[in-house]
Amino acid sequence: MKYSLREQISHFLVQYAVPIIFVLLSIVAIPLSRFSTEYLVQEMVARLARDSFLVLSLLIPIMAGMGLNFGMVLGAMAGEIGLIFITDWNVMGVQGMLLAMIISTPLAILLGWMCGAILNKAKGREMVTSFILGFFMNGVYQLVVLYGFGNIIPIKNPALVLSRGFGIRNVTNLAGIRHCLDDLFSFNIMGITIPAATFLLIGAFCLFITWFSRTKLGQDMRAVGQDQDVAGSTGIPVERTRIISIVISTVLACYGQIIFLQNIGTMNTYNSHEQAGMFAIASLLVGGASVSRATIPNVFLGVILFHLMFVVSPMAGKYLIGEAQLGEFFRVFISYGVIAIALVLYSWRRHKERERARRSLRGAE
Amino acid sequence: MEGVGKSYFGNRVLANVNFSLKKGQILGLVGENGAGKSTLMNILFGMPVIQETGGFEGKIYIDGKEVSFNSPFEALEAGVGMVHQEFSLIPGFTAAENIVLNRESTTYNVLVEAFGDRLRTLDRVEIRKRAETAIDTLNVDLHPDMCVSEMPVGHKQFTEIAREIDKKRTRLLVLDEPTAVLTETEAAILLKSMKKLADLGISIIFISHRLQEILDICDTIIVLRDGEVVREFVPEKTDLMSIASAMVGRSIQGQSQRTQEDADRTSGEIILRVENLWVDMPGETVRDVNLEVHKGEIFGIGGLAGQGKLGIGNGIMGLYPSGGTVTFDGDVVPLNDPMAPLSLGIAAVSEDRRGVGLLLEEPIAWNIIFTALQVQNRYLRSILGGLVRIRDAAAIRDCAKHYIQALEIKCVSERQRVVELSGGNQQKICLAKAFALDPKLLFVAEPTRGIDVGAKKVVLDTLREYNRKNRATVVMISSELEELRSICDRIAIIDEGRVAGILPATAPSTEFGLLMLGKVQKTRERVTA
Amino acid sequence: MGRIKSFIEAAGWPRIIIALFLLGLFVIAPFVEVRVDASISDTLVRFGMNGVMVLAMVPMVQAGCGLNFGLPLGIIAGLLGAVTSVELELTGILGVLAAMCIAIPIAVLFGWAYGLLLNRVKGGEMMIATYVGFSSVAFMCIMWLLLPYKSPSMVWGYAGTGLRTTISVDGYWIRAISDFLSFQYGKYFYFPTGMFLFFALLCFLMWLFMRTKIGTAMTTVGSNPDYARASGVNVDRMRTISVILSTVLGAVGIIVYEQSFGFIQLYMGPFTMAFPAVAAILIGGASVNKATILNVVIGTILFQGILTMTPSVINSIVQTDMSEVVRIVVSNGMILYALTRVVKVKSR
Amino acid sequence: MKRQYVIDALILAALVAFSIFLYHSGKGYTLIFDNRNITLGEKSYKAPEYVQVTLDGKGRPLEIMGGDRDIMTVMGKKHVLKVDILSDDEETVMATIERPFTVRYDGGNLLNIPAFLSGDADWNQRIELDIAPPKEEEPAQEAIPGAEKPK
Repeated sequence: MKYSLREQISHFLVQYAVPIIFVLLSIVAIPLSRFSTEYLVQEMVARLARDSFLVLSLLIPIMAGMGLNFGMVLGAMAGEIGLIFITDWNVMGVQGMLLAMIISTPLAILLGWMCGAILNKAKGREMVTSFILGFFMNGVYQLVVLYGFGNIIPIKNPALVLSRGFGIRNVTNLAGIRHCLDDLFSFNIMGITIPAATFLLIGAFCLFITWFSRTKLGQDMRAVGQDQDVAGSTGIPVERTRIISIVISTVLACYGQIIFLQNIGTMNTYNSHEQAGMFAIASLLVGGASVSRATIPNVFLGVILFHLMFVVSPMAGKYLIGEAQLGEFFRVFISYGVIAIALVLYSWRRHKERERARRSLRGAE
Repeated sequence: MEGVGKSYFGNRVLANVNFSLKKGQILGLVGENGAGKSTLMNILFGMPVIQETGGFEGKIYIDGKEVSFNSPFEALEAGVGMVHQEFSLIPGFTAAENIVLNRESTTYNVLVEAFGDRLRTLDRVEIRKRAETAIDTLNVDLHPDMCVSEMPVGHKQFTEIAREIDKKRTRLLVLDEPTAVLTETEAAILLKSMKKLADLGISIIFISHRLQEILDICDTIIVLRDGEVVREFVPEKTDLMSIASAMVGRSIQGQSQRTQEDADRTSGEIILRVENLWVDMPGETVRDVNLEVHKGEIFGIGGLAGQGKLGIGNGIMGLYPSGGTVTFDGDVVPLNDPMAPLSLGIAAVSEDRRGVGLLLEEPIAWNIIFTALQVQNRYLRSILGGLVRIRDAAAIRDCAKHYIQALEIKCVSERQRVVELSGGNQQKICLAKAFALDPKLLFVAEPTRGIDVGAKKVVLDTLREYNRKNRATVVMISSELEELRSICDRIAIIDEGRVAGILPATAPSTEFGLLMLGKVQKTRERVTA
Repeated sequence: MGRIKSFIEAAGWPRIIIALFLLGLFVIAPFVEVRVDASISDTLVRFGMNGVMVLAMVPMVQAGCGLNFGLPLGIIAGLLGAVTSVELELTGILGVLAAMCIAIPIAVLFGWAYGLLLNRVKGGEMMIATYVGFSSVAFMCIMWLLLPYKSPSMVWGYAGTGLRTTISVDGYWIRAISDFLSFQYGKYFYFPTGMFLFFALLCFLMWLFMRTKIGTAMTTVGSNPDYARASGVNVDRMRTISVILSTVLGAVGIIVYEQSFGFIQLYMGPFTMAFPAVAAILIGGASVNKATILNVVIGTILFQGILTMTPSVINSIVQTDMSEVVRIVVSNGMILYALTRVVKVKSR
Repeated sequence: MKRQYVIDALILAALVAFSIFLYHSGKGYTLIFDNRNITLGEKSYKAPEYVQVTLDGKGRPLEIMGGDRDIMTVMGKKHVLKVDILSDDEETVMATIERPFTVRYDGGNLLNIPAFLSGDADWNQRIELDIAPPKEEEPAQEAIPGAEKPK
């Protein structure tokens, strides 16, 4: 089917409304913030390395039609538990990071399986359920980390434990693995440090996703994502496929969180994971993805645009109105607003499509 | 391969159906809605609904071996393929991807060793090749890389059939009304492909309402009526008329229930006039309907499923987008506003009992009075000195009790939730809801669908009695012609969204049959012209 | 045995466990030197504070719009009313009434717009409501900084502009409703009669409303929108009314909460306030599409009871503050339970 | 199917082995180089005036005066220690001793340079580290105000 240029442009504008708004906002805000270009580029490179993996972990459930996986915080929690252990054992460097990944994988698989099973019970409202599940598991995580660690699960390193003798401190210092991956091999271009190892890992993962979508399992997931009943009637195990997609997402989110935290170097024991989910989802949506369709370019575009806004807005607010806090609130508003708008657009579009589908049933004449 | 033989003995919905089909032959299966075609096919295809409702009687043989499928997958294994009326396609996939869905060609990669076969890589080239082969077999013009969501409906149908062909085992193919959604040219292509398939040795069971098609391509034709095989034809030795009469023609004594009193009835002035009505109801499109209903009569609307008879009632009641002119008792009825016909005194009993007709989770009383409360502000009482009006619980209870008694609704109390009742009793509640409005005109759609024989009689008697006692006009819409003929004064037959003709109920059933199959006449006209 | 079983099935395991847990807490309390009378008084006060906000869930649930995670929208309207009332230096019952009078029109406006939005996204209400709530709170953070309020008791001292995070209503209308006919029994037991009367009044009005023609239509819309439409009900209008009602109750609810609590919490204060209200009504026996006033009363007592008792009792036993964790697990666990219950999917 | 299980088990085993390797090679140890006079059993060793300590031939060497000590964190147990004894003017290397060694204790290891130079087996001793709990520093990441768990 051929579309006129006009239609194509309007289609493009609708499809990429969110990224376009962000680009425009950035164009206004960057000069206001008075940041140097080098600083911003360096920040963006660092943040791209830090956040991309987390955002990528969201792609597979979208493929399987389960929407934005707010349950990725479960994976982040698993990763943090792994990090607590290696910090306690004082395993350092890349070895420490890999070890943290390995020991948190079974936990992530378990949590992912649970999450998938619960979401299968709440078909049609996966997102709100996984969202609440994230909060719920946060409670369980607190129970384990704040009361279990040092009590039931032995922790030797006193630097980790609260002064009362059990429970992990609010802030866990990850000095041992700080930047271990980023600095594995990195180089400078025009004064900008590029953490090549991290980018290699992210690149490998992108290849994995592309390859995965060409496997039988990937094909099944896309089928399940588009029409569960049809997929089921041809013999694809729908529920199992959905669970697998969530498990993969959870495990990847777990790795993503470990990569994220090795860059940060300190871990906000009880908050890091919640922000991980929220930032990742907002980034993906800013990149032009929707609840039902997301691609790898969406991820990178989204991370850059979202974080650009994030870095720039407080300073822009400060110089514009003399109130840094204003910019800070503005970016909070943006983060939530983007998710809200994306969800509204998605529901609305689905509504429209349903109507159109109905009309197409009208018969041949 | 020896002849595919199948015999099968059932009762109630299907009784003692026997037929056999040889390799490479096409069997035409015709019958009215509810004649048992779907049930028969469900049994053949091992649909779970058959097992859940207690299995079936009789035996099925394929290649001389007795088979009994517990699930559609077993049927597929045995080489029985089925193309349903509703498409089973993934919209975002291409034709090729849909054709090989869940039977994709894959190649080995090393990760399979660790994670199992689901991680095998898709072999796109091979998939395309298979799709092309299947499409070539069908001999249709269908591009394998075309996305299903962008296909015209005919191509979707071809994709479905191509999928069945691609299953190497398929030896018996069931096509359930494949031509209903196709244009003339597409249908012609499909028929040609079917012939070709038959030549390749695949047996086909072809279900259709377009009798000309059946006559054109089938080797044998079986007519089902009320769950029994009434006639078996060979196309060369028959014509449309005899098939049509076999389909609808219950023997003449079907009218014996009509009494002398019925014959003497005179109808009053016109109460409802429908002009150029169109209704956009999915699956039941009304294109251009003109009707006049007289005061005090029972007016029947019949026709095959999907021809638009249900759309008329729903359109006038404002439930689907519609246009045209509807005049009721001298007033023009505004369309697309459900409140308007209700406040003019038109009520309706919906064919979608559980979806539209009832509040399943609410008590009986509430179901009965709600519409009257909303439309006519009844069952309300003033409190706080007339400031607010709230529900009058006592009046509601009395009203509900009255109808429970009058319509013999079997229930524990008027507070029982409707979901707990049987289909027949639920239907009575729908009627009570309409009666509570005291309508001057009542639309009743498919009042006896899905309820048992005893309840059917009660429902029909109630309608008749209501018509006689209250001098209310009733428009009854039903797929069951005999039912219409037993209670209505005049019957309109709808075909392709238009009125094919209006006959008195006493007209012979073959005439109704011909009207229902009006499409056939047109086809023949075209052929002769 | 059969009756017990059917009772458990009707009430659902989580509710039974929560009720037994609360009962257990009250039984243990005296043994660990927690004063029962003080606890009961606390529970009652918190019940009164939160009741109205829980009641705000009822209309939307009944109209089939799901749980109102967008409650912060109503709360913001209430906050605007409260702040304006303080700005006008109104005190006592007059101050509270003024706050409500200002808040209600704002809430109606918000609710109307919010309702229009929700009508366009049928089926995805809950998630969107959550994020609409979140982003409106974030947006108001900007507004609290910019709005031209001047009262020295509310703005930041050093800058002279921008509202403070927490504003005390002491000296304006602290406990203006609560103290109406309230009484003190002994040292520890305080009974906020006024707040209860007010809550009871609202409950009665809600009860009444649900029995009017509109209320009946609303319930029907929630129960089966197609049936309602076929009976001449304007489905979208009913949904909008329910959202407006819910938002208005949210606004009134937060004012009741503040006058008892003594502080107006701005900025991120209302951010998560929807969750306890949602959890409370679910604990009270409501489902995602059915809720009664009885659910509200029972749920609020149970939930607030647990929130009051866990810190005091559990802390005395294990010498650790576990109330936070218990709260998170109980409230979110309850919401999760309700979401995974099988609800019939209505054909559209 | 059976084959897959075997392979899965093998992969699992490989992962476990790899973890053990990671644990050993990545575990961090605190080494305290102690350039002081020491008496071990019968023998006494005298600290040189000035030494340069290089571990595994990497990084900037530690320069330790007599009677002083310095601290270093290393990963893994096996290392090569190179000690250059420098002249007073801190320029001429008077002697170089290079020897592989294995870290003996978890936590703190007190490494006595004079004993090492003389080849005494007891040069690596255990030491209790007095690690002060770190200050509760603010994490470097941006926090969204109020993005905490629901109340």
